Amino acid sequence: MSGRENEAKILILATEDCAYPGANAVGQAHMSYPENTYILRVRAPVMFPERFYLDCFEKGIYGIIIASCGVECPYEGAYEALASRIDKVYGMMKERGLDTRRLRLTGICTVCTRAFVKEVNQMNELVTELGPPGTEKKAA
Amino acid sequence: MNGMGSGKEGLKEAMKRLRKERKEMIAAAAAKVKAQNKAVRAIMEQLREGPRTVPEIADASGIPTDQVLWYLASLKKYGKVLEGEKDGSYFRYQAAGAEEEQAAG
Amino acid sequence: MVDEKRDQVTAPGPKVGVYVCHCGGNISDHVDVEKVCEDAKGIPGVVTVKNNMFMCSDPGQQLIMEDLKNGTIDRVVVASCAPSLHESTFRSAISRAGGNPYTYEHANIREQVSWVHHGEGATEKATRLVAAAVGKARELHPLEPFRVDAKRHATVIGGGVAGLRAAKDLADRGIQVVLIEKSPFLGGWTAHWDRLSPTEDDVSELIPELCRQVLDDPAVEVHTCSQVISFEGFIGNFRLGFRKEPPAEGAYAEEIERMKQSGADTGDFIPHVGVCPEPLPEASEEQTVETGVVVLATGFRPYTPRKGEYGYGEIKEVITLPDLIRIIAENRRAGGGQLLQVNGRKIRAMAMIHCVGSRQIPGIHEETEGRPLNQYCSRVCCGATLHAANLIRETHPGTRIFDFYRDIRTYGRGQEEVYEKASDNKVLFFRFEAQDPPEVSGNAGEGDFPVSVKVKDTLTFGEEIETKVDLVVLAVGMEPNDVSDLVEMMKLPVGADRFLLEVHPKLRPVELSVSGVLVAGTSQAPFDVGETCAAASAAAVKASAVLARGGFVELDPFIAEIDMGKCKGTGACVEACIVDGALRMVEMDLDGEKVLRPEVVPALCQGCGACTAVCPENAINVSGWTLKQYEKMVEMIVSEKLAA
Amino acid sequence: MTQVNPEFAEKLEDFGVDTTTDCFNCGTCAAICPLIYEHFPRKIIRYVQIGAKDRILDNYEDLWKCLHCGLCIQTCPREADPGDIIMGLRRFVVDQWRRS
Amino acid sequence: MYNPRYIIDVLADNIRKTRNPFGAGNGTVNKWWKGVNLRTEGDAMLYTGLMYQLMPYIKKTTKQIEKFEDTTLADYVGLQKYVPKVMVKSAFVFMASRKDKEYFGGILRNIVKLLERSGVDFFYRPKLDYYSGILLYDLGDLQGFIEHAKFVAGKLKEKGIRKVITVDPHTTYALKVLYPKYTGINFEVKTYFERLNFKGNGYGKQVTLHDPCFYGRYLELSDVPARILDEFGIENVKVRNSGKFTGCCGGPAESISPALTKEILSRRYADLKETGKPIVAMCPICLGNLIKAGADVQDLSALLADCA
Amino acid sequence: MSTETMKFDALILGGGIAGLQAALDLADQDFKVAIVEKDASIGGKMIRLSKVFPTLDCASCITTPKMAAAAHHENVKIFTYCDLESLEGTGGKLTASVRQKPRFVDEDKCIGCRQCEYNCPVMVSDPEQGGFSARKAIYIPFSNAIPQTALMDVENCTLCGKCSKVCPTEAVDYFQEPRIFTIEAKTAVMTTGFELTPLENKVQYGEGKIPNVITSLEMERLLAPHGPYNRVLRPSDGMEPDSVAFIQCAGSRDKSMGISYCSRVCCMYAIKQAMLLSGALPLADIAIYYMDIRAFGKGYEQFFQNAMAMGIAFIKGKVARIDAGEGGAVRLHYEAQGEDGGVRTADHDLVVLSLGMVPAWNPAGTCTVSTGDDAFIKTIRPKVAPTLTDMEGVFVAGAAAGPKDIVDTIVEAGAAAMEASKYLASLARTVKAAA
Repeated sequence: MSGRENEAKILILATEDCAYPGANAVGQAHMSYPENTYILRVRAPVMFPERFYLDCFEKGIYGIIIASCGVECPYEGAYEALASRIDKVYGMMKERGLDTRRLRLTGICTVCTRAFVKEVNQMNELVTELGPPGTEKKAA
Repeated sequence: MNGMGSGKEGLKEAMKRLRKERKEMIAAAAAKVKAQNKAVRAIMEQLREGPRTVPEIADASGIPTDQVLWYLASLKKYGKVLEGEKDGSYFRYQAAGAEEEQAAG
Repeated sequence: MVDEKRDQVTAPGPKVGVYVCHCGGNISDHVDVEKVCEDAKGIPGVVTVKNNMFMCSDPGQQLIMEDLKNGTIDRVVVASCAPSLHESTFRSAISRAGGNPYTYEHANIREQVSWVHHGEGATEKATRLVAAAVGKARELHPLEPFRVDAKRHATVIGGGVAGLRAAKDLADRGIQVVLIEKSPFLGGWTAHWDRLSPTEDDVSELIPELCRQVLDDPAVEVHTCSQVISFEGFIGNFRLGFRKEPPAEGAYAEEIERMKQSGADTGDFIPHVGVCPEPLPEASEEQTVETGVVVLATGFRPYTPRKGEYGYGEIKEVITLPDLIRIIAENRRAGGGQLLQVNGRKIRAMAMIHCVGSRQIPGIHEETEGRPLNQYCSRVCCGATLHAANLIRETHPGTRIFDFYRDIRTYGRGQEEVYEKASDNKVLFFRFEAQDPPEVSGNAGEGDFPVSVKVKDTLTFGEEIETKVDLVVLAVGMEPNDVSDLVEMMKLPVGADRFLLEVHPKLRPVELSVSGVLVAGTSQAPFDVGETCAAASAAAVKASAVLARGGFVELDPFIAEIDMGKCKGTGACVEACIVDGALRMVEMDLDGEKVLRPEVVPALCQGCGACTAVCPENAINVSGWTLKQYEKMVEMIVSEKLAA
Repeated sequence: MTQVNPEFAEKLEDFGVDTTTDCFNCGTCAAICPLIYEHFPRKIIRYVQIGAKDRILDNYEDLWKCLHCGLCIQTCPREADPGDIIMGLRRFVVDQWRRS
Repeated sequence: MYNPRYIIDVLADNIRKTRNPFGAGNGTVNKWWKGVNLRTEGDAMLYTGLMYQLMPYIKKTTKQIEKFEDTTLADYVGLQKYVPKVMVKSAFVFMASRKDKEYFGGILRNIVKLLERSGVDFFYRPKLDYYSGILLYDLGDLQGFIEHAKFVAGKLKEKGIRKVITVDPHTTYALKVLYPKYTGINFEVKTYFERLNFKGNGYGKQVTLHDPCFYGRYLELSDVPARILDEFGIENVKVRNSGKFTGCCGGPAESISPALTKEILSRRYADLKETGKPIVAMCPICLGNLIKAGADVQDLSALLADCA
Repeated sequence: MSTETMKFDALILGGGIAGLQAALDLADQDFKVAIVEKDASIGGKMIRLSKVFPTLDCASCITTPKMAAAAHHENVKIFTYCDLESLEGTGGKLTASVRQKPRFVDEDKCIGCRQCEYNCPVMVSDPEQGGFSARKAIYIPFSNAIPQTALMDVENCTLCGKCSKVCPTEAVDYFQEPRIFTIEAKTAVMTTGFELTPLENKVQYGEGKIPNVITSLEMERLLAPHGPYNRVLRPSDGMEPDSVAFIQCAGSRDKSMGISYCSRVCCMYAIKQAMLLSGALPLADIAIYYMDIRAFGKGYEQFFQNAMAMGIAFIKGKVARIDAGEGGAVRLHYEAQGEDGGVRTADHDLVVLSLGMVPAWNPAGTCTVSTGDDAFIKTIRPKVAPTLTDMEGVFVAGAAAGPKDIVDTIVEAGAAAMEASKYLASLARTVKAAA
């Protein structure tokens, strides 16, 4: 893998109840996906403020996947709060000239191996195409 | 790893005894492995020529379709075969890599 | 081991030990473990790095324990398999070495590295994950599980079988129980029945037995004619107020009349009424109980057909299944007879129609004012209807029965046999589609049967078929009792079907989203008596588990914690909190000034972190999962220093 | 409009036909019957259930198409013995002839 | 189809008068035993029920009535024209071909051979070997059947017959199930193959057994012939539907609707043909029908006798 | 032979969802619990399912947390791959003799790395995958098994020694013997579950010999994420089916098969599978042949109505017979009812038999617990205390006491735990009173 690709780091915020075990299931199945992916275990992604995502892009993260439990979220109401926050983040990303596709909210269950790999691959293709965060403005 | 010597000898003897005890079972299993290896070789040979569907492999190898599928599913599980594109109602399968095939054979 | 230069950077911060596992090749075949270790030494805060073929093995754990014991480290990072497998292993190793188990962080370099990546990139990723874990570990603090004082006391709302069963179960587990029933009677709707399908249990034995068990138990305090009027607090510490008062004018009039006629004493069973455990109150009186858990067993009521629905309310020969059940029992008490009798009228033939008030379909069934459609199946009516049919056919062999159904749903153990027996008893079945319901018309005119039931019978190839009968029985479904007052007061979740809604039908089937409030029986969904008792016991076992440890409830330490030094009292966190009451503004003394500041109610906080996101000062965080920890992890992941 | 007449089924008990109400109209007898004539024999059994005596007498020939092969009896999930019902109906019809 | 009413009337009348559905004297029909050395005393009586013997006549009759089924003439030239008493007395007995009579008689002689080989203590009395009346039962003439059955059972009882060995499924069913129920007289009924106790040699042979409905379903005896074949070393290449799930040969409809019989027979034959092996039948009606369909079929007794 | 004895408050027989729930509900009240499981992993039938009705959440997502909770609970000890030889005693002292079958792998040493499995040369049809693909002669039962410990199938082992050679922890032990031990407990809960009606009983349905006629649990595997093909294919030749049919009451409500009871879950699981199929194969025609749709539970009727709205065909009529059709198709014979009905045949690419439930375990010969006419464990107070058996101190929950869906099973497991804990409390009171 070339250095550039390795630079295109993708952050995956994976819920401990659903998506994190889902990512483990991918490992158990010995499927493979790009290495530039860093999975962080979270209780509920609702905890991250808008600026956390912007800071990540600022710090050089190319793409973020929030792999949640979706509507099956064990914290009732949290998913809805999260979804509306992400909408706000999208607005802020636009203001900063960031392609909103760099941030994706998705639901991954404990055995959703294909869905996981698909999400990761899609994001990887996207960030490879977009380049470092903030450069899309110049390109446009 | 390290427990060589008399322990190892004892083990050898014991294994010998076990092999004797299970002679028939082992023979049956060994025959099965042999047949499996043959089938796997025939299937992998097909796949080496390019992505194939189950009926195509069956036609070429003479192995019944249900068995071809069984082998493909199993080889896929252990990483030796990959599922490819769909062609009509059937999927094509391809070998995961040349070195894998050797291991399977 | 300690690198002088780095010590300057980190001192006097936490001392992190990193332990990398080979997993017998599972990891080391794809990840260069030696290189990960080498690079880990350069991560700020790391004071020692070790590796082992199997970190989870005893020798592996010993490495960690020794370093903890001799004070080399006070934070632990293990890089190995998925945390679900061995996180608990290492946490317990830390405890055994005298450390705090929450000073631990796990780096998953097997399932998320060596098993999914091959080649050089795998090693770099592993190193970064270790670095991220170290980043987080430096921000970890020792945590202790929360203990909340809990009253070893439970309140059961509802005195039907579910309430009685739950109350008795809890009392048997040594828990003090208050049972609150709205009506003057115990036994609920079950007391109105006769024999139960399919077991033939006689409610005139079953209900008094259950009531006796409850009434005789000194641990249970029963209050009838009582209604909940206030509710506050949280798991382990609820305060629940209720009012006991004479029944309102006309309420339970029929039952009270029957009680008077029967001459029953308090505590006696009155058929089709229940057990009246105490004299009716003469004045209103209010009480408050302090209680640890609440079990809701508020039950159901039979569906009342809409006027004109299958002739109900218009044709006097059209009655409901609960009416019929009473009639059957009365006939039996009167000594049986060739024909069933209703008010002296001999029933030569009768029709029974299923799915009345159940399985209603929008577009086919009409919604009326204030009465939404019941789209659900009421589950028990098929069995109960056929069982009633059998009782009639066996006791009154001259009474013919025609049964009109959509699907026969005799699902339970012994219920299909009831259906079979009905066939054996020569009950004649007709099947209709929802859009072609049977037509009931009075004064048939021909012969001397007062009612005719016509149906497009799918069993007879869609032919129009007519039966002439003396009686039509509507197998009415179940509706939840109106508990809007409780729903409001206790913030109870209600489903689209208007029944109380459990947290999850499989994970937490008897729990409501309000922690410490449980649901039992037909307030949740239609159930038969056996299923109701199972649900009540299941609710009781959950209550018992909460209160099992005596005077306290132990809770996860992962709850919100406020840094009062940073908090400006904006109240944003309270606003954002997804659990009512988990965060509240309280007045407090801060540097001699009275200010409003948020306070966490540990028993209610679920630790989701919704508050964290909205605090402009980052003054509120979930312990063990703070925003800062994540920021550190991200920093480590992007750190230039670790670049290969 | 067909009027239901449950007395008919009772009368048939004299001819050994006493399992008609056991039938829950699943249709396996009709589907397994080698005759594959529309709904036979379930149709006949249903007619007995609702007491359509005239239809049975009017279509009596159908009864003699039955081979008494027993497939329906063997397969009936309710053990309603459809084949034997047909045999019993033959006896009923023969009896009607003899009486007339 | 023919009007069942006429047919029942004719058959019932014949049986009432001659104890035989075709109105022929039993003595005329039952001649296979002549020249066979059979004892008249012993433990169990061989009771053929005349089914095999009647096959040549059934075959002939069916051929005749097939011609007119579902024609406007059917009601006028129906079965009654071909099986009336007139014919019985005159030409009927000569209608059946000699070859057929020889063939079906041979089956019974084979059965005798097999029983003897098994050392079964049995005897035969042609005079007591009556038609069972099963057809009357099948057609719904219960009254006629009971009368006849009472007569037959009474005769047997009178002669002290307790144990019988039967050779076809219909007679077996009648004696084993119907007689006790309707006459109150019980016999110990065994089919001939249940009494066989030797192991013949048929190694290498492959056949397909066609189970008759009565053995497969009503009497649940199918496993016995299957086991015997196995013991003989003969492989039974199973037809898809066998045993309890066997398919009807169409025979029972023959007197009412030969066309229906033909249709059902062709379906069953298609089933059986799938195995590609010679077919083995064990019911005279199935056998006759399969022969008619052009199948490579023989009676179980013939196969066993070959391998004895 | 001297046997080891271990003491617990409660013994749970069977580590399926019922057993796990009962164990957790007891353990959470601080009782010590032993789970004895006959399979090599806990999780029961539920962990083998794809998604579950009516919420359509994945079975694994519900089961694994309970499996893990039990496995890590300080009050729970799990014994897998064990048969109960006998259960004797009463009144607070039950003695269970347990025989642990040899895995030929040291449970304490095995770390679940699966090196043995990858290197084993023998492929064996994997019953966990409906036999549609292979496992090896030494293997981890399935991906989310607990414990993640390998076991060897000696029947198929050639003793080639490869597994032993590659094992990093020397866990392979060709000479392992069965281990007999004793569990003393004060109470027991039977959660022994169910099996599917055996296919061999169904002459009309081909006795399992017709290609592309599969069982409902096999369909679960085809739909599951870790399934044999990772998608739905018909097993005869790997074709993606264009039409799939479900045959209801294929082993329930059928006296000709010796089972007259309703198995209670088949309607719902068929509807669920049909829904999942229409997701996996959007173009396929899906039909359910039924007698009565029994969608009786909470949210079930709406689930059924949704399925109809999705275009799944519900055909009223019990399938009488199944034949092999042309080119791998399956031919069904049934009577279509209603005005324009009649006897029909229909060809489908794949046919699922919605098989019923039979008990997985018969207590006869092991303990004195009785069974009912339906062979499931008898309960003596089905209405007021539905988990009581006729053996004192022994309770039952889940499908062991009759067919049951997961929701009802989990609730009943809680009820059994309540009864067991009450029993334990009453024992404690007796002891106190005696002292």
